[in-house]
Amino acid sequence: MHAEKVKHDFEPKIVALVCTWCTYAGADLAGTSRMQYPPNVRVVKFPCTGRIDPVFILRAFQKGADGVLVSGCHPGDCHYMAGNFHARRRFAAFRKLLEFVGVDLSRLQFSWVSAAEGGKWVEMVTELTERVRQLGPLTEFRELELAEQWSGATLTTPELKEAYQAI
Amino acid sequence: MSRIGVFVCHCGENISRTVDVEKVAAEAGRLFGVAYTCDYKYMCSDPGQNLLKKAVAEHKLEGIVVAACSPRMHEKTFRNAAKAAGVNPFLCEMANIREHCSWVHEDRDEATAKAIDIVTMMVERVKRNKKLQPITVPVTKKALIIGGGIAGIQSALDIADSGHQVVLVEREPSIGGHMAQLSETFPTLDCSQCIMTPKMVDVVNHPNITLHTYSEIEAVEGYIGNFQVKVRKKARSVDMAKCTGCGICMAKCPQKKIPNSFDKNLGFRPAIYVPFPQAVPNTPVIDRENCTWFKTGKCGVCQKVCGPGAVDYTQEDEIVVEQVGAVVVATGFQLYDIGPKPAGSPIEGYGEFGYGTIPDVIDGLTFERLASASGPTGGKIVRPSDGAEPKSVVFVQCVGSRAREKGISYCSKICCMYTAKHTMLYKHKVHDGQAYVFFMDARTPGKGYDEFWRRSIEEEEAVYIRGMVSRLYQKGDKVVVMGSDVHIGVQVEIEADLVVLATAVQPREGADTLAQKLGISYDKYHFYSEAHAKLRPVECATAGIYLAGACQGPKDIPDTVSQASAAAAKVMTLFARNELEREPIVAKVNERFCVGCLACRKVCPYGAVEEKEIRDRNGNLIKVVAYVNPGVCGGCGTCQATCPSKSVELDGYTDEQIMAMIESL
Amino acid sequence: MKHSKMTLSAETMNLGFVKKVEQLSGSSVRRCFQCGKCSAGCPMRSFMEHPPNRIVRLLQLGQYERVLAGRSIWYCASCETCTTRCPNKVDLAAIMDALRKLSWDAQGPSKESLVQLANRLFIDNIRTYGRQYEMRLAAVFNLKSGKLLKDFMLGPSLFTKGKLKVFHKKNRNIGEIERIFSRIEELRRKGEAT
Amino acid sequence: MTPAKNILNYSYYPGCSLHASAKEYDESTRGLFKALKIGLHEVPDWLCCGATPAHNVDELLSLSLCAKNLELSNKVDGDLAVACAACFSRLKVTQHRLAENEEKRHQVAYALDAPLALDKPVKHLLEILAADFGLDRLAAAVQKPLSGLRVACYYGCLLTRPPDVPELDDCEDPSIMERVIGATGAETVSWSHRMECCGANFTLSRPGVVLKLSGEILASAKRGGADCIMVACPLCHGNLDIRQKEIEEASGRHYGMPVFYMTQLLALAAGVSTSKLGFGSMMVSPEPLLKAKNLL
Repeated sequence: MHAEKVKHDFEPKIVALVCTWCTYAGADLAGTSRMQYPPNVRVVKFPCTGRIDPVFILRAFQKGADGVLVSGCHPGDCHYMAGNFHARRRFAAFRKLLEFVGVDLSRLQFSWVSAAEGGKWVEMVTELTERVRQLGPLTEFRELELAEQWSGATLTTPELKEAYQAI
Repeated sequence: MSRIGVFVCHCGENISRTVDVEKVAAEAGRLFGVAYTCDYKYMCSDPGQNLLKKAVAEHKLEGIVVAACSPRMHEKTFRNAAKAAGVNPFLCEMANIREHCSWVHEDRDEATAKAIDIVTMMVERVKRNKKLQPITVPVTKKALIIGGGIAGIQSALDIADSGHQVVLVEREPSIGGHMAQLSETFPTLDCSQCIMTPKMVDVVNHPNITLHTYSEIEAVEGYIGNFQVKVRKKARSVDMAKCTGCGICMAKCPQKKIPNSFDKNLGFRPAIYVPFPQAVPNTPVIDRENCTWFKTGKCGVCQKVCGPGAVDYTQEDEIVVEQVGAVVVATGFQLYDIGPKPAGSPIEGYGEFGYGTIPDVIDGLTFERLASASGPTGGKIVRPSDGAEPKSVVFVQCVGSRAREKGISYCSKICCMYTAKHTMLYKHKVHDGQAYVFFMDARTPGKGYDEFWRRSIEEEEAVYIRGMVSRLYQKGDKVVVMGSDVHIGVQVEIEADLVVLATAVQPREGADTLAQKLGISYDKYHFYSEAHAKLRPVECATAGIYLAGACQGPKDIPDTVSQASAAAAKVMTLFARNELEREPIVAKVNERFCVGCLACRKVCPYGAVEEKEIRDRNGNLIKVVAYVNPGVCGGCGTCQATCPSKSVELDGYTDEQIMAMIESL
Repeated sequence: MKHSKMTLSAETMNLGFVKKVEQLSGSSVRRCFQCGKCSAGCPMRSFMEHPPNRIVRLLQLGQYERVLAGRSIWYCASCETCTTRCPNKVDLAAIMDALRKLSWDAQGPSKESLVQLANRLFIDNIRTYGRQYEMRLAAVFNLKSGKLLKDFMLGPSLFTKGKLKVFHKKNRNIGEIERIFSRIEELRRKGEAT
Repeated sequence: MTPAKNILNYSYYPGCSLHASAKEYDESTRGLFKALKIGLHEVPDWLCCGATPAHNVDELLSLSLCAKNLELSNKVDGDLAVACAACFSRLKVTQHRLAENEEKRHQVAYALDAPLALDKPVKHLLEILAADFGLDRLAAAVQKPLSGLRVACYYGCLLTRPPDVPELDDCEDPSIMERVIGATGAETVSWSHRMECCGANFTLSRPGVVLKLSGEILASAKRGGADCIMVACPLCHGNLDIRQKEIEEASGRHYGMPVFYMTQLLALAAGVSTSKLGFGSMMVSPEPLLKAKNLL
């Protein structure tokens, strides 16, 4: 019944940033329907796509993701009424920036998957995984990481601590 | 936080079939901060939950990750278990290794690796979770109803009957709204006044209802459970406490020829007036624009004849402040003005119908007044031009409605039915008359509605002609109707004595201004938007504000009354509690970082963001920052993603938590 | 006529005619809401200038001249499909019968003559012989319609197959037939039947 | 000997066609009933029912003719067996119309100059075979099973319409013909045009109409995989059989599809001699088909 498992040289790492009301539930539906898709995806749940800061996408690329998937409710169906509209606008601008920076945009996928679209979720994950596999690993960003720190995480240097206290 | 317990569930074989659960538990045990791990056949079962509670006690766990099914399935179960074990429920998270892993993958090694990743992410997250407490807000158990038509009256009576206080605000001098203007109602043809006036009287007599007529909403502040509303009571020029409603002022007023807008200007009223004899309250108002006293300073007849001395020319507008916990908006509708296009209006006029220039072309509400027993003609149907009885009446449907290029694309919902009713009323009053109806579709969903419409054709012999009317023009004392019958495919011409246009239903003038005061949203036509078209049809997205009647969309009386009662039920549900408790997933502003750009306010779908002034102890303004009202915040987090200085954070989904998850990969 | 403008008024809508149709057919015309199901299933639709639903529509507006002038009513096959499937129980087949009757009585304002001729001959045959004699019917029809050679090729083979009878036994009830015809005529003269 | 009380007995109204163009229907009916030991006695000097032309232009005449025939049928015992679908429909319609309309009842009584006698049950042959005689007995009477013969049962318009009148079967999805012929072991095909009109009314005046409508029926039967069509109405037969060659010429398609009266097939199965079934009268010869199926 199952197709012969093909072993690949490269297994890409895909990070999916999804909203809890639509896409997360859609992925749940794919599970309850026992659909099959590549195990490369790791899901991070958000209340709403409106919450997704483009920085998360950059961070994911830096931290070893070869592809990023952002998905939420269809426009008009947002649980919070307008969050996904803001997200859509934000990501439209963000794509331009990424393009400018030189990231292959086919590594980043935005889409709308509703709670009823388990099949669409599977299709999308499969497609993106295969696409990124063709592109190969994303190394440029990892090299860029260097010593950069996220402002809210740790205040290691005394200078920073001082600056923080002064605010 | 460094003492985390990881509990891996087999889910029978649902997980363990494809995921090596023991390995997952073992790998999780190696993570920094994990103090305890185990795997169990059914974590959600009673023994499973007890195992969790026991482990918390024995190993002094501070955080919990349950690797099992989707949080949408059992998050509540395990958070309750955590709470029972003495751990803040928001320090308990689920790692979804069933729906997102074991059920969708076949390769055991790959699935196990993925499950370990998922557990790792959740462990990193839980480490950074904060102890959150449910938010509570007090509830003022008093409701404000805006609009005294049938919707507002129904809501007010329902809430008042449940024992809660109600403030009912009406813009006109009397409550009653459009329903008081109607003659008979479809599909039963009972007299509108007869079923309406008892309810109006109930309102004014109800001990729990405070009635403000001739009043408007000035300002609304606050949030669910705690609104402050300023009501402007317009100067009535008559002291309501003294007036007995005897009516002698109206009889003696020398200004008698003011067109009565309640009768669609078919009749006249004096300058001191009640809109109609059954008005509630039965206290007149002085129309200052048309009153001789107010125009010239002379006259004063009403004051002289008033026995109780109730007429008071010096009265001024008064602002009343009401504290309420919930608001029901029931501002109703108005009919589309079909005259030439008003300046600046996005909606085109209907010049081709000559409304306003041909006297015998009227709208549906005017026909209602003609047919009403309490109307200006006592229920006799006559032509406005010469008072003659019309022998042929043409009704034109969808005037304004469903005409996208004229500006309105929606169906007004009530016109098909009231036109069918009009043809019947006409036939009942003018037996030898012939009614014709030009229509596109007959839309009659509703109990007994289609039967009613068919009756108007099959028994009352109305001639329905499918096709729209191109133009109306005057020819002698007739109005020529140029139409077509699309079934036959020929032009149809009728010389009518009277033409009635079923004009579109629109929200009330000023609906947008009121919405801005309330902080609720509306569509491009200014109909108010419900929170969810299917599942939350009476709530606004703004918590604590509810919708009733045609202000939300065109509605007939049964639908309006249903929605009004539903809104009342929602208010009562709210009032059943002294305090509101809600999930603490709300945004908080870091006032130290906030620069007060208020970009967050622009994107907030809930209007939860306010300005907050920060002053030193001497009261000098230091800076303005954003403040998120936790009672209003819906918890979407759009503000956080938008904030340029990263100084607003959504509890439960902080940047720190999410970054940790991403970085753990 | 077909495309000319229709002026509606109490005078131009002949509702008396419509009442007559309703009476003859025993079916309401007003019940029709123009769903078009009759025309959708009508096997003869492609031969008619007014589809069945439009016939009813014209009747609703009392436009009987437009109905009778056309061929449509004569192209109805009486298959009853419309009646069977009408959601409003409008008995269109019966309405068609009534219309043909009224058109027949008005002595043919319709352009369709061949169907009327066939009907006429059929009924004459009954009156004369009590039964139908197909060969005679066909022969006279061809003679009167001027289509002398119609179905010419069929004749010999039908004959050899024994399907055309030339001689007939006289029916003993032929007197009864004539009586029925004349008593119906008498009833109509007295105005007791349409 | 079968006891007398079990013998079925009918009065018989063949209708005009069965004495002329549809004589094979008449012959095979008589042959079949004889084989099944069902009594069939023709109403003496019956009259034309008026058929479609009469009700088309003169309903009163149509009702009167049928009422007269119902009255005449009382001269013979037994329910009235009718072979022709059109006669059957007219007789049943007459019973219905007159039962519900008093005014028309009076008019018809005047025309007949006699009190109305409309009560005799009118039954189509199908009904007699399927209900009165019974499918089990029919199957038991089969001597030459028609297995392997793929039959398209054609109802036409009048066997089941208008609803409520013929009371023969479901008016949109009848199965009585299939059930009856199925008893002989024949295979019935499922096809689309079982109840479409053949255009019978226009066979004289507008044969072009017939060519179109009947052509569609033949095409549908062919699509359904039928070897032959079975009918229960002489008018349908006239169009499908007699005009089949014309249809083939007009449409440029070859059908060569024998059109049987149902009684021909039933009698064949019941072992009636083929010389009494009128196969020779059919325009499309059934011989090649029947031979191929080993039925001749």
